[in-house]
Amino acid sequence: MSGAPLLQVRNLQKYFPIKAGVFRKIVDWVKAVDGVSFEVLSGETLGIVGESGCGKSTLGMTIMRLYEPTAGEVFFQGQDISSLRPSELKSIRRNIQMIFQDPFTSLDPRMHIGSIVEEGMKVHHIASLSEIRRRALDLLEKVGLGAEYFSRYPHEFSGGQRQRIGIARALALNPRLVVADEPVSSLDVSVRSQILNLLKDLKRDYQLTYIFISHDLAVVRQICNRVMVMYLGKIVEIADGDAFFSSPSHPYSVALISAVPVPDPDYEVKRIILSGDVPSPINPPQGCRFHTRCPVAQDVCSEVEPALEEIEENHWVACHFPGSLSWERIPR
Amino acid sequence: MEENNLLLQVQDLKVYFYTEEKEELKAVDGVSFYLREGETIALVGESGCGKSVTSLAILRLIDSDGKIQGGRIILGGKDLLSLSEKEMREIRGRDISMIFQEPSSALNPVYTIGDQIMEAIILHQKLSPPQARKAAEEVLRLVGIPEAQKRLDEYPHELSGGMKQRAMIAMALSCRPKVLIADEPTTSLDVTIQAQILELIEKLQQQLNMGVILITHDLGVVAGMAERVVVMYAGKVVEEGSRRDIFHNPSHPYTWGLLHSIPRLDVKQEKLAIIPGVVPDPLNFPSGCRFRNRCPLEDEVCLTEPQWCEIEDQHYVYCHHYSQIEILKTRGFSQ
Amino acid sequence: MNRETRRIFRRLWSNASAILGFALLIFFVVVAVFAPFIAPPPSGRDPYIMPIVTWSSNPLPPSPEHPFGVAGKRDIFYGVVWGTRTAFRVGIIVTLISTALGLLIGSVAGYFGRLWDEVLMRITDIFMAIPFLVAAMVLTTILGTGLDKVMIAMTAFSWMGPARLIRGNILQVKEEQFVLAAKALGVRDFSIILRHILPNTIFPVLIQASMRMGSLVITAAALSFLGVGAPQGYADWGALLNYARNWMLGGQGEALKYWYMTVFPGLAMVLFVLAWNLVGDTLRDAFDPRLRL
Amino acid sequence: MKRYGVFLLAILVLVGGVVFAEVKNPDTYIYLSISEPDTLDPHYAYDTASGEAIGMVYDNLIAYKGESVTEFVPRLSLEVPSLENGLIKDDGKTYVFPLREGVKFHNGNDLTPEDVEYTLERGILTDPYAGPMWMIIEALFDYQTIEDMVEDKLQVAWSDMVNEDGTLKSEEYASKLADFYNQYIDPAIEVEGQNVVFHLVRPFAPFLSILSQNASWSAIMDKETCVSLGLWDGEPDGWWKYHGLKKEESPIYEQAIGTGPFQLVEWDRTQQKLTLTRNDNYWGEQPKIAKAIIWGIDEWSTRRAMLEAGDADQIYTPLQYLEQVKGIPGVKIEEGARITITALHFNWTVEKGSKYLGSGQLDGEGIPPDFFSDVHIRRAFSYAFDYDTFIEQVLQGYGFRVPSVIPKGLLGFSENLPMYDFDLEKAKEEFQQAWNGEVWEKGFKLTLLYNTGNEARQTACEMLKEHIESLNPKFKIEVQGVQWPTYLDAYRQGQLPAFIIGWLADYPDPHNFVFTYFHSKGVYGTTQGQAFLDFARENLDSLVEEAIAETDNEARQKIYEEIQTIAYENALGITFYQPREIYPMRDWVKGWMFNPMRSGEVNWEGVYKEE
Amino acid sequence: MTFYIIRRLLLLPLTLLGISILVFLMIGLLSPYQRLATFINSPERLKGADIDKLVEFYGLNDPLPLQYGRWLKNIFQGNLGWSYVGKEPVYDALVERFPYTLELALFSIFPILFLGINLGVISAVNHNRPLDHGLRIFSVVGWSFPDFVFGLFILMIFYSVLGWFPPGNLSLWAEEVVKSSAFRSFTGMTTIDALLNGRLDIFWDAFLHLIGPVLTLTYVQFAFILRITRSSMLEVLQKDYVRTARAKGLDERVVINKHARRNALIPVATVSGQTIIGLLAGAVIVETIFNRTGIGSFMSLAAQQLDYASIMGGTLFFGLILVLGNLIVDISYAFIDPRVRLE
Repeated sequence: MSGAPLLQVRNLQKYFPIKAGVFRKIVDWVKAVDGVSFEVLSGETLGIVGESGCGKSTLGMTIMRLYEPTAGEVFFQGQDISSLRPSELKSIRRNIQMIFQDPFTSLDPRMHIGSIVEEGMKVHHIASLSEIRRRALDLLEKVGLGAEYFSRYPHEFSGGQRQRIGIARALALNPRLVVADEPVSSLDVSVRSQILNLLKDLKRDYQLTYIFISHDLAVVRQICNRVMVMYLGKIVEIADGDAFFSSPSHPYSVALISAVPVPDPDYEVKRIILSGDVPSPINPPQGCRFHTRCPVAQDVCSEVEPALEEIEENHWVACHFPGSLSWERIPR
Repeated sequence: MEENNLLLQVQDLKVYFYTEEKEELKAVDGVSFYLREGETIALVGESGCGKSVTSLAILRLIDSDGKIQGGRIILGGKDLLSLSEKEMREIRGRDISMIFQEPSSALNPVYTIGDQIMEAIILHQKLSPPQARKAAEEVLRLVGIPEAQKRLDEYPHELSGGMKQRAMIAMALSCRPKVLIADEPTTSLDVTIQAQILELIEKLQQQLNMGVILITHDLGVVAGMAERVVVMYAGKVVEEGSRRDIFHNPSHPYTWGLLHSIPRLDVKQEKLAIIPGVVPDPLNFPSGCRFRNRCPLEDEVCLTEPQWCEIEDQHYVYCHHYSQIEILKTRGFSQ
Repeated sequence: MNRETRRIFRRLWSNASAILGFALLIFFVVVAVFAPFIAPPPSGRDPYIMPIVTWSSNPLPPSPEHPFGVAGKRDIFYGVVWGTRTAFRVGIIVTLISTALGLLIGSVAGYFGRLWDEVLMRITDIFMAIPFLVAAMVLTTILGTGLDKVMIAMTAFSWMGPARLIRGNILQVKEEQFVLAAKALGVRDFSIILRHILPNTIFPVLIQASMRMGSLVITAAALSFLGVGAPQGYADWGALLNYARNWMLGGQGEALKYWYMTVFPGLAMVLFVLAWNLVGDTLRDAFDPRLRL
Repeated sequence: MKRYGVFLLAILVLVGGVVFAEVKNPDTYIYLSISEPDTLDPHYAYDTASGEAIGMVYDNLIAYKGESVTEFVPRLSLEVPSLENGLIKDDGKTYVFPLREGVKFHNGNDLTPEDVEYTLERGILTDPYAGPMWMIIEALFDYQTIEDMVEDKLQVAWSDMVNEDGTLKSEEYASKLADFYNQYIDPAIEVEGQNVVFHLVRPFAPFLSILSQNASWSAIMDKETCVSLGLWDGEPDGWWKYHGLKKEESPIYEQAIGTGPFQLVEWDRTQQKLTLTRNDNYWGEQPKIAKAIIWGIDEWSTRRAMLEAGDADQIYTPLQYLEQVKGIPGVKIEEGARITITALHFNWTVEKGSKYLGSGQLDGEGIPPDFFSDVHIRRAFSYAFDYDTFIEQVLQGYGFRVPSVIPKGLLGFSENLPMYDFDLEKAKEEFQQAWNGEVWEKGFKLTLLYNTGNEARQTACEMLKEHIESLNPKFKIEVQGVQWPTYLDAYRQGQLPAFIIGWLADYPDPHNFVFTYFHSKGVYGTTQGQAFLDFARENLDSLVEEAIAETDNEARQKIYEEIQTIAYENALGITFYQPREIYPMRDWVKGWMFNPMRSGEVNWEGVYKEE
Repeated sequence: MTFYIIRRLLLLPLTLLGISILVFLMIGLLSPYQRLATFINSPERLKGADIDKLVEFYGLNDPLPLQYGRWLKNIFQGNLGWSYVGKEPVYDALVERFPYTLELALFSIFPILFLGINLGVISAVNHNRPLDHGLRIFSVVGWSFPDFVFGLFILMIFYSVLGWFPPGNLSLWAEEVVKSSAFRSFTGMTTIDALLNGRLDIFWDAFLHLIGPVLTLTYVQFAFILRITRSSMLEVLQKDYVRTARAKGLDERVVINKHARRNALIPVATVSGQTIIGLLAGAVIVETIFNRTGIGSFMSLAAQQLDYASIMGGTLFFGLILVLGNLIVDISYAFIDPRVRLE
């Protein structure tokens, strides 16, 4: 891990307006990402986890400037990209790429995979057409698809293969940072591991930095150096992977980890069952947003919003009572 | 096999589909397993392996382009496949119920929760609507839905995903079936909700002493819930055994690969094991052992159909080379 | 040909109504193309004007000389044959232009959204609030007699369907991940519309267009029927039916006396519209069973 | 085809059991027309449908006798004025009408001579634009409109005195206009005891026709009712406020209270249906039917079907559908010829920039604007029309030739006058002489416009085209049917190279036709281009004026023959035909009679139904 | 939802204004003489007419914005102008004719929906079997039939040949009754008024007069509903909840008629609404053929004669119906489909 922050996110917000009434005035906001600050170090893989609706995908899209941020800044290699004009943004796009969740809709069904992979290079005039063609073939080869697939269409491929194409497309521009939004969640078990391994290999070969967005803690554990947990648009915990999984401090993190079924009949865990559902991001609860479902919540939690604090080196938690929820497991 | 507490038996079930080009698609090709009273078994496999088709075949709900081409499904001494459609309708919902993967699409959006639950109660228990309503309310309470009275009059879209799945379960359980088929009941739910639902199914299973067939691709769920595991691959059962047998002593290379390719939460794996290749096209299954082209142990023998072998008590495997499985432990799938 | 295409073709060919539709369409194309040979026009005359064969306005029944009979002093056979070209012309030109117009307006509204969308959709609403037949009738009357006027009038009031369809599709496709992916690659808006959105939304529009072909021909005929359509003597099925209009109830207690006036142009028209409808229906079924009109 | 099989079967079943229909609705006469009245105000009504309705509700002073258009019978007047009985005096400048006594209006009011005076004066003063009152004004004062007369007498234009809303631009005009009334209008129609006396400024031969029963504009209204409804109050002061209102602004637009044989029950404008009942207190002979319905149904097939079913007694039938009504069981066809012609006239000086001239030059791609000022061209066109074939085939024999614009049945008509016959050889010769042979050499191209909706007119154009084009391959005529608005526009702007238009007699006098077509101030005269106007002023105007002022019929006949000879020699127009009409009706209709001047097709007071 | 309705209603005047401007612009393409054709509607009427004076008199020479302003001013005074084809004020003409059109639409929509939906369901359930093909071709043939051809066929068979269903609104005797003071008019729709007056004979007479046009509209229009129902039903039959219903042990009839059909009808509701609105606006030809005095035939006359007050009034009226109709459709949509929330 080389240390220098590649990407800095400062107090990023993304609100979606809710329009209502006679004149379609904005009456409220869906606070999908609500003041998030963190750094991504060059060469690391940062996992962003959370349940659906916690804002993790929105965060990814906003960093990519696929959504316009409501407030806050995003610095890439020290340059603020959150306020760049579209024309200036184009050069940044070469350095930040994205892998999408759904391999079935993320590829244009009317383009053959060769042109899907080549498109970015052509848009940025990276090289001559023949050079682009050669690189595209290389990339496809690299992700495990031979030249014979070059002019086939997406629907002829299985989910795993499509995800490989998506990865090749993202890597075609030789980016520094790749935002992977749930890249394996829709894949079958046996294929999932293939893709995860591929991502790992590519990271090594191309010196990539990943932001890895996932709801699957097991996957995150296997691929990420650091883990960031989000709940209702806020960061509740950031820590190095090992530290996080061995001693999660936020009650929500604990509940998440405890809820993950482990494929081992001997591994028994006392699941911490959270009651109820995630509250609406339109009117998040006062104080600590998790207090409505937190098993260890106290009065203060509903009043004061806890700040993200470093409880040990590189381990940040936003909780009034970090570590107060414990879980048991019987290791095998 | 103790015949007396045998609840449901599936023998050599064959379900074929036919494409518009009249090609035969052998989605389920000779599947056999059984379920004892009060037992939870898991049907495990990747998408396209035939596990969902199997479960639909038990209820005889295969779409018109598919056909049950052979086998027997015995419930309480009767072969369901020989029943008339009318008799079969009696079975559905009353003796065998099913819950589905996607609660938001499995509930009819234009009828209230109450309507949909009462429907089955009125049909099978011959209750009057007010009685049925009471029964429906009760069953909603049973599955832990708060304010059950109010929920009865709500439409599916007014409930959260977890609540919908609970309502779905309530609907399935409203007639106290003997067998509950749960087809990927938690796949579309968040982890914390998933935990709630699994907990609920486990609780109800004990409470009602049902036989549960859990269909899933998530081995974590299997490890936590199932007593016995049936592993399917490409329309065939490749291994069957108790939970321990399967997790600690997987004897089919596919089972082995599957287990080792799952990312695990409890340990950090430097490199995940992988099963190379992709699931074969169901129109084009390999001859002989259907796993052979992805299998590191493949040789000419695999061109012939393997035999069912009981390698331990109640642990069956469908492989020529199960005895060589140890090789995988040393060299994995990478060749 | 990949499997998907093969599948679509096979589906088309295994479908009785599809075969009927395509067969009819091919038949009409053949008739249109070979019209000068099937019904040779008198030299030096506009072939689209049916030549006058008698001075009396009484219809004449089919005879060897006039196989379909004579209506409005003109040979029905000639009119039916050349009317095929008119039908194709009206259908294709109006469909093409209105679809293109609709595509333009719909994609601007759908892709750029906000004020563009609001203004363009309100304008669309206004155009849609006038019933098509009435609007076309008013505009044709204003512009005057002539097939070109009919086509202008129909075009002016039939672009809204495709516009709304394409807008709806764009709104849907805009959120698809492959569009986001293209944005993430730095592809410009214009290219995104052209290379990604339109190719993926054009199909329903084309299917809708093929189905509209039929109804446009009916509308054009209805305009002729109401007396504001093609000029007198123009080879047009609607005009022929308009001749028949006042003879349909027959004479002297013989209700079917003038059957040939209605049957031949009527049959041509019904089959033509039927062909497009069947083809459109089939295309829709084949390409996407979920598509609705 | 199967569909037709089923129909056939159904028909066979029915033919097997034809039932003789009873007289349906024996007391009600149902006539299906294609139009409904434009207005029920007699002074605005200038179309046959309105005239027909007004004629049933109102009485005039006199009426035509039976089928004649020259003999009269008294109506509200006790006698028909004539020189013999001394009621026409002053060399034909004074007409006296002794009014019948004891006549009551439908509302019970008595008819008085003042009603007659009021009625006609109201009409003259109101003189709506595009209304019929010019006839009375012309007859009495020799002006075309009241505004023209006011301007001429007061030397101030009407629009300079009166605003659009009827108020005066200056108060000084109030007395002037009131004086105008007192000085000119009031004395023209006077009441003397029970007599009404008309003073004409000069003899006007057709005056009686203008007043007779079928002239709806001289129907007699009830002064008291009219004034109470808000029509002109009969006072000299402020009469201008009632002038030139829009027709829908007339208070009696939809009302009719007359002395006539029928009373208006309802004018249902939604259904285009006019319902009238017998006036049981009628002073004269009671109509035989109790109820009359005039119903506008535009769709021919519907009309025909209703006649066939006996739901209608008589229907309006364009000639081209003759074959369809011939031989329907229980239906007979009566015939008659109106006083009308259909003719093509040329525009000698087409307005520049007309779209119908092609290139606008004599280069084979068009014609020069003054193309038709060459008599050879006009003659050539006249020779190129196959008159007999047209009448034989297109009109199916229902029509005849007329030498010029004076129809058969009127003074001035003569079969001995020269006529152009269909002769392509002569046409060719004329074309070869035209424009010093240039036309024949270079060819020409022009557009003949006709107003859609009349098939015979259209066929006439097409026939002309066929024959002329057959003479020389360089001759090109495009026949273009346009809708009325476009036609009106081109007509008004003088862009038509030639126009086909018919004229239906307002009153049965040749003046009505000759003036219209040949006088430089005639409705159709003015649209034949400057060159024609010059020609007309030089050769025709004086003759036309002379003819109308002449009281001796033989002398008049001579003058009209002279005019028609000039028209022949100069080929002023092609009169295609004078049509005969067909009137299909149920067999049970009895007492039906045709008068060429009647508005509408039914003689309501005499018709009845009986098997 | 209230906000939604208010918002839509607020847009209504805007739409109407737009319509009027659009129509006025179209009419502006005409020369003053062409526009005069409304007032002098046939060559017969050229007699005695001073054309230029009339142009002046009716203000046809004025600049278009001035004419539009004049028209708009009248509108705000509640005066839609004079209809030269209706020969009465435009407002009266529309109000008197609308019940006839409404009545026809109401009587047509039931068979259209009944046939369309039921045959559509049957077609979908028998997907790609001969019955499905047969029904589809039968319906598409209807859809492909120009309504004037079919209407005249109907008139020929049922009136000319069989003498059963006469054209027009009512028989003479019935009309006399209806127009008499003893007969009270509630809705303007004769069938309904007859029932309210307890006159079954009148109802029957009015009903007989309706059959011809209703048959025509039904055959020509039901295909559209059939097609939508069929494809919607096909889609719904694939849905998980249909499988759920079957898994409950419900009879297949219940599954199709209760669970599948109700959902399949959601898109049908939209097009049904459009069909009704279309019937209200578009019965032009059928009304012409069957001599029914609705606004369709009125508009057709107005259009042909370029009677612009009628055209303007009529299109505004149609616009009003359309906008309100669509609003009602959208609102009822929310009742049919509980998921829909109008905002």
